[in-house]
Amino acid sequence: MLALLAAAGWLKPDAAHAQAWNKAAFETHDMAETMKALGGAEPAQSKDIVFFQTPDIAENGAVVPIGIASNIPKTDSIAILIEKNPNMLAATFDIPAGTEPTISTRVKMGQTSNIYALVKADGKYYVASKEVKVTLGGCGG
Amino acid sequence: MPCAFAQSTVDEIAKYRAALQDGNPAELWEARGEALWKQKRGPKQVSFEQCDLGLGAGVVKGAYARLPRYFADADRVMDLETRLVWCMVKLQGYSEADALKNPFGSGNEKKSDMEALVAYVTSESRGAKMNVALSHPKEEQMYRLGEKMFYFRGGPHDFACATCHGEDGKRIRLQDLPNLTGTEGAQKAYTTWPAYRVSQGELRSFQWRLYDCFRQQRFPELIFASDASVALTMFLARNANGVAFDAPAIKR
Amino acid sequence: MNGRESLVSLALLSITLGCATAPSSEEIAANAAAMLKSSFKANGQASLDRLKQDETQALCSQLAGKPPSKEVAARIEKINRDAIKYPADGKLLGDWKNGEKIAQEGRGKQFSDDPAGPVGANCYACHQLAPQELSFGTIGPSLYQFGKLRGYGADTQRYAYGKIYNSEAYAACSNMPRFGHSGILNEQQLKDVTALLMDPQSPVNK
Amino acid sequence: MADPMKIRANLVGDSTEVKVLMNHEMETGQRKDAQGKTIPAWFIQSVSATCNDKTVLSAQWGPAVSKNPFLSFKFKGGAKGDKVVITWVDSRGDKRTDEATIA
Repeated sequence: MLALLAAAGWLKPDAAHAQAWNKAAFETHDMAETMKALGGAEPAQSKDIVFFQTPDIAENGAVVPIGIASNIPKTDSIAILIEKNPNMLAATFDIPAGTEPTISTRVKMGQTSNIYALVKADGKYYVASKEVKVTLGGCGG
Repeated sequence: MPCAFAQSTVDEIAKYRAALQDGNPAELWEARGEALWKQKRGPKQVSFEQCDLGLGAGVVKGAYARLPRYFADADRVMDLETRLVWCMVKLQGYSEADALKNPFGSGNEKKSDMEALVAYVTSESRGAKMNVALSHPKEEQMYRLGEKMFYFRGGPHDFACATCHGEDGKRIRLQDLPNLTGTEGAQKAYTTWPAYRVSQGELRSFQWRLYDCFRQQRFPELIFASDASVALTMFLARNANGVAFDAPAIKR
Repeated sequence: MNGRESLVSLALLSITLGCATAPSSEEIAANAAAMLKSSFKANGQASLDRLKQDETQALCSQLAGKPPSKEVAARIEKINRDAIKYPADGKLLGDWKNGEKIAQEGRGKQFSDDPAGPVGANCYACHQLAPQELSFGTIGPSLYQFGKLRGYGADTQRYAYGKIYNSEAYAACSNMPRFGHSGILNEQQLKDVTALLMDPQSPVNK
Repeated sequence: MADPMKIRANLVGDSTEVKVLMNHEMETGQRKDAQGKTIPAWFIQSVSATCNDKTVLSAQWGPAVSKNPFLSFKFKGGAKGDKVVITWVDSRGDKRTDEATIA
């Protein structure tokens, strides 16, 4: 299957995965550290970044739905950061031209925390945040 | 105002659950189960397409909504899992021990073929109206045994199924409890299993639901595909008659 | 009716007759006992003994969710009240802080639990207690301000201890476990949980 | 070997809406097994999506993405019958590629 796809020209792993995984960025503990690892300056607060399908309360921290849409022109990338997780950065998404600056995924949260949506647009960084409370339901047994 | 707080908590958790509906990882189990269903397996190298789930050999569509039921070839009332085990032994040539092992999976290291098959078969009843018959005396008997089991109190905590699932509008901690003695509660609960449990990252079948309820009831271990498990399934499935089956679902 | 159908109904009829039409209650009871035996296996600390019912469990199971008659209720409450053992030192109140921990703890006695690990009462699963804890269940009544509303007197203390020790002594076929009677909690733990309800300093009474 | 992904790609107006479910443990490296031993980290590190040879999304993930990950995004330029190809690579170097036809 892989060989077939490659032969058909579908698969270009070297191109698609050209950027090496940014280990340093995924091992940071606060915003300043993360920005340094990502190579950016302090982000500006923005009202043009919107959370959608992101609940105020998550019944289980193992799966917290997060949707982020950026209305900032020339959005190049969107990142999800979770303040109180052991490592702050959860995911980054590069948005090529033609792709809507809107992503939705699910993340783990160890506890109630602020979630940051970090957007890079036209070389500048912007941020919005939202608190998500994590409850533990069930019998506890 | 603790009450107002609780209400907004409940509303927000409802939003959380709604947000999870789009993209249920149970689909990964359904896809694997469909492949297993069609694959020639076991010492006899036969696929499940020869397996009769009650609507004829290989008919999957709508079959789960009519289970458990009496099967003349086995002279027994069977739920889905019991029937799959029967087909694995009689058709595919597995030993009973092999057919019964690993009913509940755990991660990629210990995937359960049974759970995947259950995910696939149940998904083929999505939208089918629950229609479990008590026309055969053994079906009637199984139902009454299930009812008996439902009210059976035992263990150090005196718990029965009915302890938590016998009244409307109750909850454990913040978790709502369906009243399984009423039609509405049984319908809502039974038609939403199996489910992908986000807390476990696993697809869980109704057999698992019963197994884990008894664990929390402080009972000994409920044996997979045992008579008591089939009887309780019969009791609850029958009580859920009349509404559309809607699983595999996704739950906390 | 064609020939095939009548054959089927004849076959059905003979099976039905074989079982004396609908199965009788005695028959169901006998089959239920056999079913229990074949359907469970011992796992860790959860041995098959746990399926042997005492009189209270058996009487309450038979009711199938309906309330007991006056006579049955009186019988259950008497045998359970007679079985309550109060502490030899006469002290019923322990440490409410420890009681709060026991009320929060949901583990204990499951086959998945470490037999040497903690055993709790999991009170919050079913009851509201301290108002700070928002995650509480509703199978049992709210116990917020339990002592404050009833008074902190010796009789109420004795009732609270006795109810936690053996709920069936006060309400036949209650959903609540018999924490002392069934050996779920030890005497000190029972005192600590009683203190959670009855100590004026407990957050339950704030 | 990981199970196939489940990919849905639907044309909505002039955008293709893609929804993906992946089969992966996404082990954080912070959990302990029953014996108290740390379970080593194992998670998808990069994801890429292409349509007609053009990259339409690329992502880098840490272990905080949930088990059996879900991802949804939209891009312009796809047409019915085109294929969306998704590849992930995890921290052990394992790789999986699947595709779906835009409906």
